[in-house]
Amino acid sequence: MRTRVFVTLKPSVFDPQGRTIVAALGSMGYGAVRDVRQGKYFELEVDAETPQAARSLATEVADRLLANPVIESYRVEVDADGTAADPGPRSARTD
Amino acid sequence: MRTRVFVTLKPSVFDPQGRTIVAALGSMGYGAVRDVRQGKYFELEVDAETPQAARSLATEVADRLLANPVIESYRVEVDADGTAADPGPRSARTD
Amino acid sequence: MRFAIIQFPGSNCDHDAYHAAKHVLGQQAQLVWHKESTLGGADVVVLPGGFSYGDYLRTGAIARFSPVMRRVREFADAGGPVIGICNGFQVLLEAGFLEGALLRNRRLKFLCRHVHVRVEQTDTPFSRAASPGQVLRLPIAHGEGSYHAAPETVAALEANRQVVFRYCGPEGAVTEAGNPNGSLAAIAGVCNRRRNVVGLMPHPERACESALGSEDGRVVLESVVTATAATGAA
Amino acid sequence: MIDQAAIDAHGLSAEEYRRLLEILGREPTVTELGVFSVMWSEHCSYKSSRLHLRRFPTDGPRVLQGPGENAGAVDIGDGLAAVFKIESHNHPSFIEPYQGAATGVGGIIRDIFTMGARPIALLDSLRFGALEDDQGRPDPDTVRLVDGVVAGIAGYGNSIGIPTVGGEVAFEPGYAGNPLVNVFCLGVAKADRLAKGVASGAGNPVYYVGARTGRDGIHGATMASAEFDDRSADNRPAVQVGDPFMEKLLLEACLEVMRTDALVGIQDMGAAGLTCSTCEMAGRGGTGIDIDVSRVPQREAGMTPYEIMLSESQERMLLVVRRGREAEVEQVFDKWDLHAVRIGEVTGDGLLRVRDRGRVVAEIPNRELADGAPVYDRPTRCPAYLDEAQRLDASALSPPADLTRTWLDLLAAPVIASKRWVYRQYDHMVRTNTVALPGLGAGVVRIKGTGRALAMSVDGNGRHAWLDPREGGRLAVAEAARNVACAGAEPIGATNCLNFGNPERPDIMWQFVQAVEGIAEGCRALGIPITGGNVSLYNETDGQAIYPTPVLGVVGLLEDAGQVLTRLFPAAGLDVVLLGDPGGALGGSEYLNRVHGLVRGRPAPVDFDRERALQQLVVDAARRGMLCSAHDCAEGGLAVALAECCVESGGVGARVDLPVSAGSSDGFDVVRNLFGESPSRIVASATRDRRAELLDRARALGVPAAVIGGTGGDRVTVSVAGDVVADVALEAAEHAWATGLARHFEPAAGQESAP
Ligand SMILES: Nc1ncnc2c1ncn2[C@@H]1O[C@H](COP(=O)(O)OP(=O)(O)O)[C@@H](O)[C@H]1O
Ligand SMILES: [Mg+2]
Repeated sequence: MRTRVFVTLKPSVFDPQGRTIVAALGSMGYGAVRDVRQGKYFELEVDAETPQAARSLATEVADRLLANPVIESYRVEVDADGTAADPGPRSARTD
Repeated sequence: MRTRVFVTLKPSVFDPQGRTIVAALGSMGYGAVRDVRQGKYFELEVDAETPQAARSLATEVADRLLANPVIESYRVEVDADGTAADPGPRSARTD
Repeated sequence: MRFAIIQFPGSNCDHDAYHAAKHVLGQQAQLVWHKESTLGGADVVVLPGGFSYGDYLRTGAIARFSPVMRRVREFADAGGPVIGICNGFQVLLEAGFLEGALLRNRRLKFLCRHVHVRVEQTDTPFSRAASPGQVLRLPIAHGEGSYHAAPETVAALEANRQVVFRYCGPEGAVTEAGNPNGSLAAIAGVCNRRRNVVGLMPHPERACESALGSEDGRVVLESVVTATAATGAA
Repeated sequence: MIDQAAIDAHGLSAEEYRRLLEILGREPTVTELGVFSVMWSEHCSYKSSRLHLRRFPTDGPRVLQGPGENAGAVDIGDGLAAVFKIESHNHPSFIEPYQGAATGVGGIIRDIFTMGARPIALLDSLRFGALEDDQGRPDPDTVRLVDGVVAGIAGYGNSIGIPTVGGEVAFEPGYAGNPLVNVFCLGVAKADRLAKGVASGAGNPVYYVGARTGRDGIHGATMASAEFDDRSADNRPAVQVGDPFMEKLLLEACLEVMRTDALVGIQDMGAAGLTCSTCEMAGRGGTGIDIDVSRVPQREAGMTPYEIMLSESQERMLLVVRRGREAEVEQVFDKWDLHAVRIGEVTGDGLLRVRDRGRVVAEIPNRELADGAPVYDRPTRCPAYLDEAQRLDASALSPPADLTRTWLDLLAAPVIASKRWVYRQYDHMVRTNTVALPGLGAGVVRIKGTGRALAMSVDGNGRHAWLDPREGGRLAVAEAARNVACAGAEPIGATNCLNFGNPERPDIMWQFVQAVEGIAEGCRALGIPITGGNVSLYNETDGQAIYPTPVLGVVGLLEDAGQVLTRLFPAAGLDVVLLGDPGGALGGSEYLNRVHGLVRGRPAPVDFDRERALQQLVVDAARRGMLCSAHDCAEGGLAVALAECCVESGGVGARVDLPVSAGSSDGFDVVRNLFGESPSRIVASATRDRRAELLDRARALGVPAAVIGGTGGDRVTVSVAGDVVADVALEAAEHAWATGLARHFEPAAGQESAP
């Protein structure tokens, strides 16, 4: 089953990459892009009976390995089930 | 307006990070994770009148800067406009 | 005394640490493969620099799950001296031996050069032989060495005197110019509360011989020799 | 089923296809057609160059392995061998700068450890289009390419833990659509344990180890030999992603396997992947090889035998193991979490037999496939541009009014300015052997366990080679050897990378032949054997060829690592000594290019008797502790070389006085003194008490030598016959030189402190 994990730097953490991108875009004439935050995106192919099982597996994996809680937060999505339960930007791809 | 850009390696392109993560998960007892592909995830805050405008701006930016068209594809999502119209990953610049 | 140098897949400063411990300091040293289940009676454990698991995902993120890390944990819990250099520091942070995290360098580029660091604390096994405020000229070589921690964590580290090394200028003044990677509070190295586990981004093992341009790193490794000689190994 | 279209698509000429039919005695299968096309591509077969490369001197008392193996090797004493080679990754780096450069590094490293050597140093020789327009504004495309290529080299070399200790970077409009990325790697092996890429002993198992095979770079080998045009966009799927972590495991595991004697032969799968490694190993062994591609670990579903044989996926090795020793070898690879897979065996029938689940899909006589490739003696014609380009009438120009400004401007020229921004991205200290940091001259690494060190330098000058290809070849040899000698090391071996345009064009072929001749002359004259190299042809975009660019990599031996010299004046109060003639030529100089926007004239020729004597003198004087520093005069001439001896020195200036050079009527005498370029010149420093001794030795060797001034103060001052002609504060010189390149990449570069 296909699950997706989004890992983003916590808002309190300075994101030099995002900063650099905004600056670059500014000089390219894209001043309308006010802010950019860069994160990581994982597509996991997991063996699981149910979307719920897939979600909890992906969540465990994200928690233990994919994200570093000191600086990052994560969000898990599963193709088959409803929208991502947790708050934060909703992804239109899930329905 | 909040837009999101997902950048992933084209399916044919080798993803050493993903491979290494799968192997690590295997030895951690998560053999149920069959495959992992790692990509980039950007949250863009853009000034735009309409979701459509935001989308086309983000798309242009993804195409010109965020994605490397030679090896990566990208997908753009906009919060406000409900479903992401475009079907799955699209190859940068080449369509 | 006996140094155990942990070899993770992708470690590439393991032999440098071995050379410094064995041939420069004249101590016993052995390389310990990450799948080992014993540290072979080591008095000191070194987590060397390099790119364990290619630095994929996050530096040190995968290495922390290596079997040998359980033994390192026991060793540290028993008060044994453990030092993590560069990638080794990153592993210690990921594994929770030390507090904080390391982010991409401020300029987003890998940076290899000599820098100056000030010894802030001399009551750790890896700074004991130094004098307080002593300035060391050491090489750095990393892309992700920008130290970060929550403000309260940094405050606690300062309060508990856990910041062991700080980037500075040639005269020891802490300045923007002296901070090569944008580390918070110019932090180059920290220790745990018990003070027996130390991690730092600069490479003391690369600065143990005049032929290599600096001998300032010797004091870091010599500290542990004297320290452990004095207290008797953990 | 093999129609003309298929033959054309595989880049085989009618003549070549006829030969193929002869060899097979039948029509080829598609797989066979693919196999022939990659093996007979320029890239693998050297069909246009082979004839001429025979001119190189390839033997000498120290040579342990000449051209023909994965890399060359020379004896460095103590039973050790230095194994080194240079390789190009030009086209891939243009298509995808980061991955192209990264996989280039990965490829040359595999060549070195394939020989049983532990890689200990890398050098990179880089050429890009103009970095600045005439207003000094950066060119965004060049900036992007440089940024990606440098990051790619760093990304791979740093991760695998091999220090990049030197290199060169040049910028010329001609490289805009076709940058040159040449990477040199050096390793050390036990002289009597060199591994070979040979498959011998019928019945011995053939193992595949490393990354799984994907559809990477299929036709990559042919692509790398096919002239660029707008269709090159279609080559994009040919981009391969490097995995330095996998290669680090391979490196350690292979070296561990080689410590046993269970290994018969080993070769990496580079261009033409499995095809090239199988037929070359069997070719060398005079044997056959029989493999089943269905056993090859695959990354993607449904790969055909054709794809598996032609794939150029990175980080893969082919091994032949002694029968009965399989378990031992498999164990070592398991330890490193690599799984060696047995894909076939060595046979006695001289055939490359490829099966798919048992069914034979290709069966080719190996020898003919490996060595039977056509050898072309392509027609040559002296290029039309040459006469005009070589003509230089200085009297038509006016010399600059303010020579100090010109001096600073040259110090800030990207080709001359500090490459700190580049080499600080490279881990140049890992392995704790680097006894001369990059930026100070040749790269120098000590050999632990011996008192010795190896110095190495890669050099070339496309401008010189364009104006005079033969002299360009000679000059490249002389400069690389001189750079090594300036470190105090005796040059003992060379490798070369020949970057040229389309050899089917007689004028390009002429450049190639001339340059090869020049290199051969130079190496013969200096007694430096060529132990290997790499040829990269078809370097052109839309019919626009690059400058002909021969790049030389020279390795030198220092008996005492403690005696290494750098360019820097170490203290005040020293003599500044010029070894060689004070006058230089304007032809092909950076001055002419930067100040007058001209690439014209003839570069000053090398007198190899003089050059040999000069290098002998420095090496010998260094050994006797007579010198405190030594620096070769290259781009920018004597004045720039002098300033380079002061910058980063921690504040040691210098004041020199030059003799008037023979008056020519064009008013450029002083300019020639300061910025003229010519070979066989070194700026050195020495203590006063060794002065007489040094000058005596110079006289004895017939090398002109003069004390032209002294070190000290915080200015650099040049006078001619007593009149000050250029004078600059050390800080100003340092700033111009330190920021000239970096300012285009990081705004704050100016504030960067010296190492
Ligand atoms: N791409 C590079 N990588 C590493 N070091 C480099 C690179 N380019 C130049 N350098 C270093 O900068 C110094 C100056 O280079 P160069 O101008 O080519 O010297 P030279 O004129 O003596 O050949 C040398 O020490 C060289 O090793
Ligand atoms: Mg040069």
